[in-house]
Parts: sequence; C-alpha cells; structure tokens
Amino acid sequence: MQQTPVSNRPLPGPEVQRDIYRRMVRIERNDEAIRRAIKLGRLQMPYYSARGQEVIPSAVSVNLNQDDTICTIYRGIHDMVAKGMPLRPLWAEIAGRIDGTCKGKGGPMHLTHPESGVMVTTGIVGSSMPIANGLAWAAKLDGSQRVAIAYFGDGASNIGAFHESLNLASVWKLPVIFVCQNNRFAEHTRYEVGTSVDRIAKRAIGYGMPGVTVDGNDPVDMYAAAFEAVERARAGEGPTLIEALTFRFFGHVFGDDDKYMTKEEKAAAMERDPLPLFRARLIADGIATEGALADMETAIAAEVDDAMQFGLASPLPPIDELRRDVFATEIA
Amino acid sequence: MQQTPVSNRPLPGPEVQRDIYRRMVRIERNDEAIRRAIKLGRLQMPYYSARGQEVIPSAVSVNLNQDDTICTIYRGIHDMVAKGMPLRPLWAEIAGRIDGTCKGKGGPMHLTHPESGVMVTTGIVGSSMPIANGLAWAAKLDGSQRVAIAYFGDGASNIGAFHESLNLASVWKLPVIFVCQNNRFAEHTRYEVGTSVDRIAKRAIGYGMPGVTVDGNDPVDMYAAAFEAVERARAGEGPTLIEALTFRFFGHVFGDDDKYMTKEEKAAAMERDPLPLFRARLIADGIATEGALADMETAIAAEVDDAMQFGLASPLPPIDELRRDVFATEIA
Amino acid sequence: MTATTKLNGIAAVNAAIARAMAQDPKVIVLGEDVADREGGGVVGTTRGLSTRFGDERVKSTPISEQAIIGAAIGAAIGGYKPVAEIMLMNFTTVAMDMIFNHAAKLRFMSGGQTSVPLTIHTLTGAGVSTAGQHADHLEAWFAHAAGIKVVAPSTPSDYFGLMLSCIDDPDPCLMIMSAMTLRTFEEVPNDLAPIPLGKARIVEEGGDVTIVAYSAMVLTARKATEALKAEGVSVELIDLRTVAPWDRETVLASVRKTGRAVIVHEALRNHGVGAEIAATIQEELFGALKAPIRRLGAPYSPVPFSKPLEAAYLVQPDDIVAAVRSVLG
Amino acid sequence: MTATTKLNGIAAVNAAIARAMAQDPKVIVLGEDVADREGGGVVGTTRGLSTRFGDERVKSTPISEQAIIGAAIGAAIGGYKPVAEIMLMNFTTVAMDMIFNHAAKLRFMSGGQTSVPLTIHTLTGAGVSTAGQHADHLEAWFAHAAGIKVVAPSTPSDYFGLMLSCIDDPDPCLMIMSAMTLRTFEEVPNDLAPIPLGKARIVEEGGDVTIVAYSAMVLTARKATEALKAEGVSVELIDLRTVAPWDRETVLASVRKTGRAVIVHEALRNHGVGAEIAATIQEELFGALKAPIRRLGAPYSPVPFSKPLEAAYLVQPDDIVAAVRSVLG
Ligand SMILES: Cc1ncc(C[n+]2csc(CCOP(=O)(O)OP(=O)(O)O)c2C)c(N)n1
Ligand SMILES: Cc1ncc(C[n+]2csc(CCOP(=O)(O)OP(=O)(O)O)c2C)c(N)n1
Ligand SMILES: [Mg+2]
Ligand SMILES: [Mg+2]
Repeated sequence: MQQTPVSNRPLPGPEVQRDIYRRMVRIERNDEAIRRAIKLGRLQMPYYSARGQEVIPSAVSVNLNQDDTICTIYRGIHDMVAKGMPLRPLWAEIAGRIDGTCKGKGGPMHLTHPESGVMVTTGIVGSSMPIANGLAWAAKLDGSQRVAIAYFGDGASNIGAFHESLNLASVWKLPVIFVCQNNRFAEHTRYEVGTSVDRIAKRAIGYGMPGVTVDGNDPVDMYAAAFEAVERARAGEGPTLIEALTFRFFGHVFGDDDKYMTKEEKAAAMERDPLPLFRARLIADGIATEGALADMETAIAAEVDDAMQFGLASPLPPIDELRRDVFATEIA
Repeated sequence: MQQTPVSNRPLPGPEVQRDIYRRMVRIERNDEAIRRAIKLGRLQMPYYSARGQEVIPSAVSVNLNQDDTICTIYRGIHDMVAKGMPLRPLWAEIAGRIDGTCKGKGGPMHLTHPESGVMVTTGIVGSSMPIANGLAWAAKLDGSQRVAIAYFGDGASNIGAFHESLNLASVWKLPVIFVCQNNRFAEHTRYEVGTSVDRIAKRAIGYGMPGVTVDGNDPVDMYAAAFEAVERARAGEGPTLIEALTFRFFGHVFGDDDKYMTKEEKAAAMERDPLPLFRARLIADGIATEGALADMETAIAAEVDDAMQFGLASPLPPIDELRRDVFATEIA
Repeated sequence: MTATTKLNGIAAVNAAIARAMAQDPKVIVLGEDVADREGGGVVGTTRGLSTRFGDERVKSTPISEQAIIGAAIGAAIGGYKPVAEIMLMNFTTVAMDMIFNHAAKLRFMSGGQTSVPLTIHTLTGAGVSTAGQHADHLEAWFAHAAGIKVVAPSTPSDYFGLMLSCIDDPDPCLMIMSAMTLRTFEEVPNDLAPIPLGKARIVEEGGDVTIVAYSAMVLTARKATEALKAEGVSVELIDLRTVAPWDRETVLASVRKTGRAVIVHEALRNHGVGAEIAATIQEELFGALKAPIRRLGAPYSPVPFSKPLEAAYLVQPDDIVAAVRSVLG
Repeated sequence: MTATTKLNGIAAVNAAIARAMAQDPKVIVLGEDVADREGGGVVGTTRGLSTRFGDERVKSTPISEQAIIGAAIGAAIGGYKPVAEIMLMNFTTVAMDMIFNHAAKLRFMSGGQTSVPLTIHTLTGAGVSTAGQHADHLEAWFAHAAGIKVVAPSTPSDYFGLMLSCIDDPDPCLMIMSAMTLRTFEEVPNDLAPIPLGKARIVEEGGDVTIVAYSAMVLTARKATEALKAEGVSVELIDLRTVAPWDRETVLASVRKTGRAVIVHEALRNHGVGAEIAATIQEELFGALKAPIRRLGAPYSPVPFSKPLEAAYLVQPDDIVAAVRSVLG
C-alpha cells in the first residue's frame, strides 16, 4: 500500500469543497425523496439506498470531467447524481416511464446516461469493473485524457471479476480507478466473515498497483485520494485501488430489518452522518455561510421535487418497446 | 510473504530424499515413454508434458498420505504419478481403453484415481482450486487430518477462480495448499505480459494467508515449503500459497515450436534439468550410491514399459459406455 | 390422519432441507447469507438450519459463486451431500464453468469413480420489478447439458417433495424457485414422501387439449384452465415438475388422448424447453395430432422494468386461452 | 476476373479481420496469445495483425475471460468494434455473466443509449481427441439469450463473409469455429462481399427431403447427400450459417416444397437448436408435412475421449442417411 504523507496531500479549495457538499445534498435529498415515494406506493422498485455514502462519489466526481466515465452498481444512484446525471430522466426511469434515461426499460438497477458519463449500471456483483477497463482502454486508444471509474462494494472484492479486472488494468496500464465503497456489509454478511484481509487496499499489492484506504466519510481525505488517482491515470501511469470506509444507513435493500448488526453498532455509525458533519465544518472553516448553504439546499429540494413530479407524470412506454433496442433493428 | 529463515527449515532425511528422487524418475521415464508413443502414433492425444517440473509434486507428495487428495490440471500427469497413481490404468486411460482409470472416457486431461487421492483433473484453467477447497472442507467435517492440494500454473493465478478460492480457503481456514507451478509461460504468453505482480506469492497478502516463493527445481527447498504448509494445514491453521519456480521443457503442448522464447533462454533453463542435478547431489552427499540409483532407474523403466504394454493392449470400451456414468443410473 | 403444516414454497424447501439434515449427517449447506448470523438466507430458505445443525454444516460464504459451487463439488466427491444456494438464477452465469464443465461431467469423465450428489437451489422469475439481470429462466441451458437434472416446482408440496429427492439423488440437481410461486400457502403433510424426479403431475384431467407447464406458468395455466372450463373446453393440465429429464410418457399419453398441445413457460419462447417438447411430440405422435402444437413463452427480449412491459413480457392467462382456442380451430 | 486466395477457415477469418481493421480504425482485437509476440493466436486466427496494425489495437491478455469480454464491452460502448477471441467455446462458461447479462442486454437495458458491437470468435468441436471440456457446442444457450447473434460457418468463404458481417454488425455476435471445418481450403475472392447475417445457403437443391445443418455437420450432411443421390433420393441441403436468428423463410420454403425435414447438429440432440427448428416447422407447416421431422445430434453424454466412443458421439453420414430413409417411409 502506498500512502502519501498527510502533509503533502492535495487539498480541495473552498469552491471545490462547496461543490462536494452540493453534490452530497443532491444525493441525499434525492435519496430521501425516493424512499418517501416508495413508502407512499408511488414507486415500485427494489431500492438499495446509499444514504451515508454521499461523500465518496461527490469527492471523486469533483475531480472528473463530463466525458470521464463511470460504471456503477445497483447501489449507485449516488454515484450517478454525483457525476451529474439530471434528475428528471432519473425519476422517469425509476418510475418506469418513457422519459426515463432508458425509456423505463432498465429501471433503477440499470440507469444509464452516457451524456453525463454514466455508462453502465449493473445488478451483478463485481461486474462494473471489467467493463470500466474497456472504457479506459477506449480512452487510451482515443489518445484522450479520459479516465474511467469502477464503483463497487466491499463484498464485490471477493468475486473473480475483481481479480481479473485489477490484474488486466495493471498489465495494460489503463486509466481506470477502482473505488471500493466499503460499508462493512455485503447484504447481511459482515466484512470479516467474507473477506480474508483486514484492508481491501492491501489486495493492490498483488497487482503491482497503488492501493489506499481512506475515510470515505471525510470529504477532504476522499478528495485527496481521488485527486491523486485521477492525476496518475491521466498521466498514463495506470490504475489505482481506493478503499473508502463508510456505512449504509438503510441496510441492504430499503425495508431491511438490520437484524444482523447490533443497535449500538448502527447508532455509532450513523452518528458519523457525513452531511451535517461536513455542513458544520464548511461553516466553521468559513468556507460557506449558513445562509448560502440553506439557499443551496432549498434550490436542490425544489429540483428534486420538480424531477419527481416530472418522472411520475411521464407516460408509460408503449408495449412495442419490447421489440426495440434488443438489436439496433427493431424485432419484427 | 512469510518466509522461514533458511537455517530453521525442515530438511528431508536421506530416505525422504531418495523417495523424492524415485518419484521424479517415475515421472520422467513415464513422460518420455508417452512422448515416444505419441511420436510413433501409438497414442493420439494432446499432450502437455511436465518435463522439467518433476521436483514440485515429488517433494510435495512425500509429505502426503494416500488419503490426502489432489486436484490437478491438463499438465498434471507428474502430479498424479508423484501422488502414487499406478501406471497401468494411467496408460490404459491415455490410450482410451476400458482398463483406464476412467474406462477411457476421460482421457489424459481428466485422469482420476480416488484410491491414490487423485480426485479431479481439469482442462479449465483455474478450476482445480475451487474444488480442492471442497475436499478440504470435507476433510475438516470428517474430523480428519487430511489435506487437499490444488495444483495450477502461473497463468492460472490471473483467473477469477484463483481469487475466489484463496479468499474462501482463508476465511474458512481450510486445510488446503495452493501449489502454483510457475514455469514462466501461460501457453505462449510470458509471465510478465499477463501477470501484474513480480511474485505470485505476494498475492497471498491479499488473503491474509502465508505465501512463499521457492525454487521449484530444488528438492530441498521445495520439500521445506511443502512440509510447513502441510503441517500448518493439518494443525488447523489454514491454507498456504506456494509459488514454485520452474520451467517446462517441451513448451505448452507437445509439438510446440517455442517461437515465443529465445533459444538462449530455453537452453539456460534446460541446463537446470532437475533430474541429473539431484542425482549428482544424492551421490555427492552420500545419500545414495550410483549403483542403487541405477537399479532404481532400471526397475522404473521396466514398470513404465509394462504399463505401456498393458495400456496399449487393453480393449477399447464398448459403445454403450456413452450411456453409463452420465448419471448413476444408465441412460435408457 | 397425518399431521400437516401450512407452508409456502420457501418454508417447504426449508423444511425439506431440515429433514434431510436431520436424517443424514452428510447433508451440508452453503451459500451467501445462509447461516442464521446472516439471517438464514435473504428470503429465509435456510433459516434456522445453522442454529439447529451447527456452523460447520451450514456455512455462509463470500460473494463468490465459483468458490461456492467448487466447494460444493469438492465436498460432494469427498462424500457429502451439499445443498448450495445461488441467490438468483442470473448469478449461475458466474459459476457456469463449475456447474457445466465440472459438476455435470465429473462422474462421466472419471468413468464413474467420483460422483457429485449436489443440489443447487436458486430463485428467479419476472413480475416483481427486478428488471434485466435478476429474473431470467435459464432451465433450457441446463437441460441442454448432459449430467444435471432440473426441477421447477409450482406448489409447496412439490417444493418439499422434490427438494427431498434432489438432495437424495446421487447426481447434481438444480431446483428453480420461481418468485411468483412462493406466495401461496398449502397444508403439507409432515411425513410427505419424496416426489420422484422426472415424474409430471396431472393437475387437471381433460379430453380436448393438453396444456404442459411448469413453475409459475402452472399458476397462470390454472387460471386459463378455469376460464376455458367456463367455455366448456376440457383441458388436461400437466405440471412437468421436473424439466430435465422431463416426463415424456405422461405428456405423450395425454396428447395421444387429446390430439392437441399447448406448451407454456416463462423463459424465452425461442429455444426454450417448449421447443424440445413440441419437437418430441410431433415426432412421436405424427398423424395423431389434430392441430399444430403451440408454444408460449417470453418474447425475444431481456426482462423489462416498466410494469406494463413486464406484464406484456409474461405469458398471461388470456394468451393461453387464445392459444387453446386456436388449436381447437 | 477477381483475384482469389486459397484459404482455410482460420486464414479466412484472419483475412476478414485484417480487412476490417484496414478499413476501420475502430476495429480492435484482444484475447489470449493473439499478438504476434505470443504467436498470433494458438491456431493463428490473429497471426500478423499486431505486426500490421500495432500493439495497441491487437492486445494479448492474461487468462481472464471475464476481463477479456468486459474490456471488449467497455471498448464497444466507448465507440470501438472489438473482436475478442475466447480460445475454446467451453471457456465461455467463465465469461457467461459478461456475455449474457451484459453484452447481450446493455442496449435494451439502456433504452438504446449504449450498444455493444462486439464480435467473439471461439473454437470447438469433437473429433480431435480433446475429450470432455474442450469440444462442446453451446450455440443453443446463446440462441436462447435475447440480444446476441450466433454464426456457425462451414466453409472458408462463409467464415470470411460472415466474419465481415459480424464485425460490422451493431450488436454482439458470436462466431463458432468448428475444428472439423477448418481443414479444407477454398479459393476465396479477395473482394468477397460480407455475407448477410440470418441468411441460409442452399448447398444442394432437391425435392424429396430437406436436410438442415450448420457448422461441421454440413460436411457430414454433404457426404450423406452424395450417398442418397446415388440411391436416387433428391435432397435439398441447407446450411443455416447463422444459428440465431435463423433463416425461417428459407427453411420453411424448402420444407413446404419437400414435405420432409431432417435437422442435424453436433450439439446434444436434447434441447438443441434442432428442437426450435422442428417445433417451428410443425407449427407453420402443419398438414403440409409428409412425415415427422427428425432431429439428429449428440447423445445425452459429455464428449468422450476414447476414439470409438467419440465417433459414436458424433452424427455420422450413415445416421443421416438412415434418418432420411425413415422419413421417406
Ligand atoms: C454475482 C452476484 N452474486 C450475488 C448477488 C446478490 N447480491 C446483491 S448485492 C450483494 C451484496 C454486495 O455487497 P457489497 O459488494 O459490499 O456492496 P453493497 O451492497 O454493500 O454496496 C449481493 C450478495 C449479485 N447481485 N451478484
Ligand atoms: C478458462 C480457460 N481459458 C483458457 C484455456 C486455454 N489454456 C489452456 S492451458 C493455458 C495456459 C495456462 O498457463 P499456466 O496456468 O501457466 O499453466 P501451464 O500450462 O504453464 O502449466 C491456456 C490459456 C483454458 N484451458 N481454460
Ligand atoms: Mg458492502
Ligand atoms: Mg505456466
């Protein structure tokens, strides 16, 4: 594991910090609205909330350009929102409507929006990684400076695709960054029950690749790790594995009973809610005023509300959509 | 990587050293006879000679009991012979005859002989490892001291099954030993073209497992590594990864042109032919006399010859064998 | 009078595994989240087993389907009878080498020296908004692989009795648990005998037309059968229960009698198991058929998310009624 | 007169990839040993390409089939047209998630926003003593998966022309290269046009019976056709060339004419693509058939090693002759 000494770490400037916070709020308000809509029966979908993990993609995405790409997973709406996916088509998609990113055909587990760089969302554990390699290969072939991000969970670090992907990325020196969002659990399985190493970042050693463990709930730490990895990738120096420690507030799938952990454990983890913590820090550090943040939050709440209205009002797709997009040519 | 200091290493006694050499000679004479038979058109089969890799399974197998199990690969006849598989049914099998271990149905890539602990031979890269875990689990459930060995190549360390297997073996503390026979090439691909780490043993770090690199052509080194791994497994302390450095003399498949390496490289590697080297050492160290070794070699040559005669004289299987062993009950 | 317990499909599978574990110490369980510490399976199929039979016989695994099936195969050739859970059928794709190249073939390739008495159970099925990667029915793949049996029950009793037979079978078996079939409850006799593999069940006797279905489509076909009955059509409804090997005798006897067949499954119509059944019937009963054999299945498309598309993707009772009418001419 | 080159199947595929790479800089190649440093593919399918087009466009990979197909998918949605080699068809089992859950579905699941113009080519086929894990024909699996096309040529020209079409196609295509078809040479026009996907070829016209075959079984069927001709039987032999989607029009038109069909493939008979074809014919041409449709394929068994068993496993010309005789009554 390589670890840059803390003193030398790149620090996010005030604007970047505000930008990280803005992305976090968009994620959080959007997540809350989705949970509410499910409870009210306005959305019918399995929902893998990422509440609590807002910092990770936000601090990654401020280092990215629109044409940088991401591959993410069922628990990935935070990654997409952080990357800049517009909320209206997102809502239409999770409501299964024709104005959805995927015309309602993909749904929440397969949201895709190439315009904002969201190339693949997979429901198969581990499968974001092999595809991100290919996007990175394409970036390299194009002679571009683009990077590709693969998001995945701690449990996914135990599946074969992880291994094959990190090895290939390393021998091909691909501009790809593997961001493991370690939220301590894989469905109901505690980290150490399924994972044989104390830090997933150590696995990078086996691929001759830099690997770092960071506090994924700390925007400054997370920013630094992402900044370095992105720089390295753009400079043609190859991939990085980032293990970002975090916690998911709503269990595996929204509606879980969380029986598999203790109440104390959960409460302790939730005390480190990154949103209020970062908000307070921004104000304390003089980076933003209470008033400016409140305005931002109000505007975002309105944006989310508008998106929800839009999504739920969008028409359902016609049945012949079943014959479209199977191939480029419509099925007869 | 854990590495026992050389001075503390378990040393094979004289008898054990002679036993290792005996196994090596059986492997080598048998290999030579197979290659001859193929050249003469007496056998029709793809042949993955392990000439040059004799030390590895020989030095492992002297640490094993008959009921310890192995899972090996297409390049695995040396592993089987070292484990004690009788040569007559081996020859009948590679000749596709009814007296073969598998009635001629499996052939050289799927030789199986539970009586001598040869449980699976696979033609799929990486697939010996997940199954060896299960044999180790069974040993544990039985309350036995049995260990399971998974043999595989350097190239196989890049496939997903390697990763999943080592991780599972570690979290379950299984009595299994992963023996990677690193012969520098995977088919025509040089180690470093496909493998992102300078030493495969380093990957053990990612599984919280001991990993050692040894000279797989040195019987004493190889013995020590195997001894320690077997002890650890029998003591319930879990798995070990052993990377044994070696070289295959006859390329990937017998008949290869070896164009993908230089003549000098090949010649240099072949100078380290483990058989004459170990033979000379045994005599020099006073562990065996020239006469005793010559007698052993003659006896083995006769055994191989007998096995070949037996195998080639065995009848071909009747056609209705196609309906047998698909299920326990014959197909109607 | 034998005692019964009210069970749904999940509870029935759970009870069957528990009975097998109690009777035979060689029966062991593995899969993601299967132990009670992890909740006893995401849908509860293995709930209570680790508490009752111990943590060594019921083991939660990492997310590593190749390692799961590999460990199960190794334990099987080492003398055990593993029951492995692959959460969803789409995840069998990451373990296909282990299932197809190894579990199904080891007995043959070893000339009968090793055997793999392994049971895999896995959930699937559209209709619950899980979209493109969580709902495929891949039984035709496994039916097209020599050396593995496939069951796809539709009732709690059948889940129970077929699970017992799968565990007991000396060869690998795959049990498909369809989401739509797991909601209904049934009184299942506590001492229910194992239901033999390869034997279909005649759900409804009739003389005009044979409907062959399995898994969730038996429920759909029952609705169609009711509607047809009201129209005066006498349907013989067969629940295959075992997809591979399927019960040729029962199906052929029925179609010999009715002269007409409609085959229904949730899987893609194209190259589904319905094709094998139709091809067999036409070959065996040529000349005895009064109408072409019709096949119903999913359209050539991945499973869609949006509700109306998902409904259109699934065969509905009306589709079956229409197909039956068409063969009745 | 156009110039021709004498090619076998491997050289034809090689020439087609080379032509596509020369015409379109987006065509890229990856797989185990595919670059010239590694010998240009174990059987030489990609020989010379890295030397001619550079090491960035032709990349040898580790033994990591998931990573190979994953990288190909990513490059494809990133604007490239990857040609990926999976050495042998049995190794697709370790990449089935990537192929089935991703390559085949991404266009649909993204509502048409991303597409995967990927070509996979893979070798298989019994008859060369490679036994249980190196010779399976799994085309029925892929045909039963929405979103991927499957070609299985039998002649050098078809390998050439179909490979061009696969690379050019906007969707994923799988080309099956059968060991037995790769030995024969043919003069192939250098400027041969792409052969459209989904179009069968009538190898031999005739009026008594239709034989439908593809891949190596076309060679076997040709021998049978010769023998039958000598007996005075007029055979219409159809080489499907594309297995999915298959050419219904050509097959149905032929059987409408002959009234009799025999379908042959090397894959297992049970649940093979022959089942879909037979089921379709009986449904479409009910009443127009003079005899039941016969299907020939491998017995329900893994591929055996021993020579006589391997020969019995494979459909032989005599088996086809016997089947044709049986439908001629
Ligand atoms: C190959 C595969 N196996 C199993 C599953 C079922 N599954 C969905 S999410 C999940 C847990 C993943 O845990 P982790 O990688 O830590 O991500 P998290 O959900 O915690 O974000 C599992 C087992 C799956 N989707 N794919
Ligand atoms: C999954 C899979 N991919 C590809 C192959 C083809 N193949 C057979 S042997 C081999 C090379 C293996 O190299 P290594 O693991 O180093 O073992 P060695 O042959 O050198 O002993 C390859 C690629 C295979 N058998 N299985
Ligand atoms: Mg997690
Ligand atoms: Mg090697």
